[in-house]
Amino acid sequence: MELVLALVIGVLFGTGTFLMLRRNLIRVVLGLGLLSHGANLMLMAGAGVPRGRAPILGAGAGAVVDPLPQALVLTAIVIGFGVTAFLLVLAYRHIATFGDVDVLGTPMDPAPARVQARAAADGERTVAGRAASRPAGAPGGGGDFR
Amino acid sequence: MTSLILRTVARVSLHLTLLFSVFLLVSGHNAPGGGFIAGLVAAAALVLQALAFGVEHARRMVPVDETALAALGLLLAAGTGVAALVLGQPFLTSGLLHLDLPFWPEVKISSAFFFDLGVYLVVVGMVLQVIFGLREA
Amino acid sequence: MSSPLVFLPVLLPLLGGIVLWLARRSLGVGRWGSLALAAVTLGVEVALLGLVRARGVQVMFAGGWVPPFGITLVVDLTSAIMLVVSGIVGLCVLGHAVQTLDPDRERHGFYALYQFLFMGINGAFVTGDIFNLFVFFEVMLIASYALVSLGSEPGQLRGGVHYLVTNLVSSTLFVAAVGTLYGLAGTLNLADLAVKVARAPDPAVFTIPAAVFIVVFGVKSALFPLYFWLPASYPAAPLPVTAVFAGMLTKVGVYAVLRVFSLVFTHDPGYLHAALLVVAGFTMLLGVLGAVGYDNWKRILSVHIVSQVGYMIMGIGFLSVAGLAAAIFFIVHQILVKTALFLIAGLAERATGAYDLGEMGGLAGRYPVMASLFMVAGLSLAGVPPLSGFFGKFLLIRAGLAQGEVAVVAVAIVVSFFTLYSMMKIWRYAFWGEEKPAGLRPVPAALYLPAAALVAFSVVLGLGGEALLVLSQQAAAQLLDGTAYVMAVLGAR
Amino acid sequence: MSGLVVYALAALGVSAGLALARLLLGPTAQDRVMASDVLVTHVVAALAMLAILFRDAVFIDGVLVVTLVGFVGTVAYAQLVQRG
Repeated sequence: MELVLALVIGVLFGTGTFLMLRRNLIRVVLGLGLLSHGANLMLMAGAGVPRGRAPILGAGAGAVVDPLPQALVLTAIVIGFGVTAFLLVLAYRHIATFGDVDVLGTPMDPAPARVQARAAADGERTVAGRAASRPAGAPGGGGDFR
Repeated sequence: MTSLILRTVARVSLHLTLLFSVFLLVSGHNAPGGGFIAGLVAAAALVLQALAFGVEHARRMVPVDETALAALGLLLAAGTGVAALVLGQPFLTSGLLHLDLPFWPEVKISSAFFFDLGVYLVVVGMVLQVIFGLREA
Repeated sequence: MSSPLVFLPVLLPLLGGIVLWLARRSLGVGRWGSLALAAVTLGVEVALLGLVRARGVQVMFAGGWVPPFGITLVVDLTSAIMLVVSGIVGLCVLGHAVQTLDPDRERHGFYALYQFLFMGINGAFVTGDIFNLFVFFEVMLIASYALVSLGSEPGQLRGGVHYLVTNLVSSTLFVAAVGTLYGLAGTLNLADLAVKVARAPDPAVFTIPAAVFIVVFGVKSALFPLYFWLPASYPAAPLPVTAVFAGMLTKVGVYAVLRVFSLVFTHDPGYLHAALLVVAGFTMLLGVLGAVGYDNWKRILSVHIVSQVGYMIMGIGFLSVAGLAAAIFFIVHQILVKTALFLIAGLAERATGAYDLGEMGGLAGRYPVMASLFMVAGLSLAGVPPLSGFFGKFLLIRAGLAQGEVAVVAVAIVVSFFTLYSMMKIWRYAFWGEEKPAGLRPVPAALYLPAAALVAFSVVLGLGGEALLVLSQQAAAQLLDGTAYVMAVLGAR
Repeated sequence: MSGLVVYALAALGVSAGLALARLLLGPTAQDRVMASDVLVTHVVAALAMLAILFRDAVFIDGVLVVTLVGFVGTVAYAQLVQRG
């Protein structure tokens, strides 16, 4: 069981890191989500694989699992949820302002056209299915997220 | 662009979902549930309305501004802690209130309930603000 | 010693922030209300410092739960000093903000977010367990994300995204490290951890989470090689926001290093603290070299933050009373002076309309007060006697030499000269030479007040540094010994 | 009784794997939305099975929450696909 957990954590961190290295902001957000799932799972696993009853009052006798990691994970999830929501709003504003989802543009300085074109293509692939239902050559992948 | 099926389901499920969210809120004291998940369920009910009938319709269902809702919730949750401080206990000490209402003898209300209620309002307010904001503009 | 006062530095900004948020449409309430709130918070923090000095470490157990269960808040001397400094910075920057911010930002909840930011900062200073450190970090960071992107100008958005993503990754690692730590020790209460780590049969395993914590706090406090997000995001925000970030945010990360690596993870100084020293050396050097290339006032100062953080980490890396005391002294000096320098940049911007050094010049003639304020603050930053920066650096270097850490001390001395060079660069371009641009605007006298107050503090710290030195030595002794802290928290059992 | 539940859970696992394959392979967005909806249904079914296995009614609360929230998610995805 520990091995399975370790593998799952590893896969989550690996995929999350891979996604985070993309230029597409939406992918970065998804990658962050995976990373935080991995970290939460690690908090659970760090406290030992649960063996016992759920820590609920009045649900019978027997050994209960340590409820503290669960409370901590719950807190971490809530915080991650709030931050992800904020990040999505920021990504949305980003798209509304720059018309792309490229995170590489340096501050005060719009990204060069080549980078923007690549980010647009990246965005198109993210919603591959939707692109198929649209007329071919529709402009701007970033606009898809409006 | 919304189908008749969706609108009908949304109309039927609204009250059911809201009721379930209240159930989760009050059962959260010593069973699974609580302010956060109840708030999410309530927000999901309202988001479904927004999906089926548009954001404006859903926004009219919430009588106050969403951010004010969240702020009031935060105030309530913090106020629960401060109440303990005022009563000379450490911050966030929970208390139990015994009430004898007509037709409902021996009601026990824990101060944790008000904390949960605050969390509920915060979650509903924040989720609605984010989702309405994203869908509207 | 249990005291309800312990929680007020967190509670006041929280409650006040909510009220300010509800009343955010009213500019009058926002400005005066937040100023009054900041003043009251500062008063409470000063009272707390007095209480800690008189009666020892103060604790509060939320909900009456005795540690290691429940949430514990602890204020020892170090926390109290940091709280007072955060109160001073909060009030002074706010004094600048109410006079310069555009009403649009004010109406979008700037004052409420500002209070939430300080709730997180103060919470990080008073928390007694490592998970709540994470929670308060997040409160602080969420408020700061909102402050960075408030107004949504293009540059702000790009910077905001960098800032947000980098810090989120470090928060994720924080959770992972906390998980490992909980698995190893079975507790997250700092006092309890200190006992458990010290008594562990095989303390070497704790080096793993400790190393991850170096990375986590390294991102938060912009250490080498994890500082890249800082120059991208800080200068993009409006000036009062940059000033308070520069003053406080990275220092909260430094405080976390200070707390965790002097109270809990003292089992393996040959590895962990040596690593801190190496990181500190590179941080000092690369930070100051990065600043050489810029000619924008805000950017130079922002990159300098990195370099100065290196000094503080160096003091912590020595892991001696002298080193820690010097680090605490230096943190206090740095917060005040760095914030003051940013506020002076704001004054110059009010006069010239720019932050680019190429677009201004000859300010010394027209604005003698501004020039002298900058002179004092800049020299203090560079470490020229008899100002506070000199004593901070002197103490650090002396502590380092006492332990024979010659290499890192040499780096610190070299970096000092580069810092002086940067300050002289600003001085030469902005204050000397021909007066430009043509239409210099008057700077209202009231705008000088916050910056002048901070500079005055720096001068007082330099001339009468004895009091703070004694205080920080007591604080450092308390940190390194840990008995008072542990007794105050766990003694109630 | 519990043996039956275990078999049912195993069947759910296989079928969830197939739905996951559909989610990954696509090829159209409609397929992916359907697959994610099917996965939500699997979670619901698995929770119900666990409720039987552990003889614990608290899992039923989970069933209700996942049903209600998962439905909203599917509708939102569907609308996103439809709007194009």
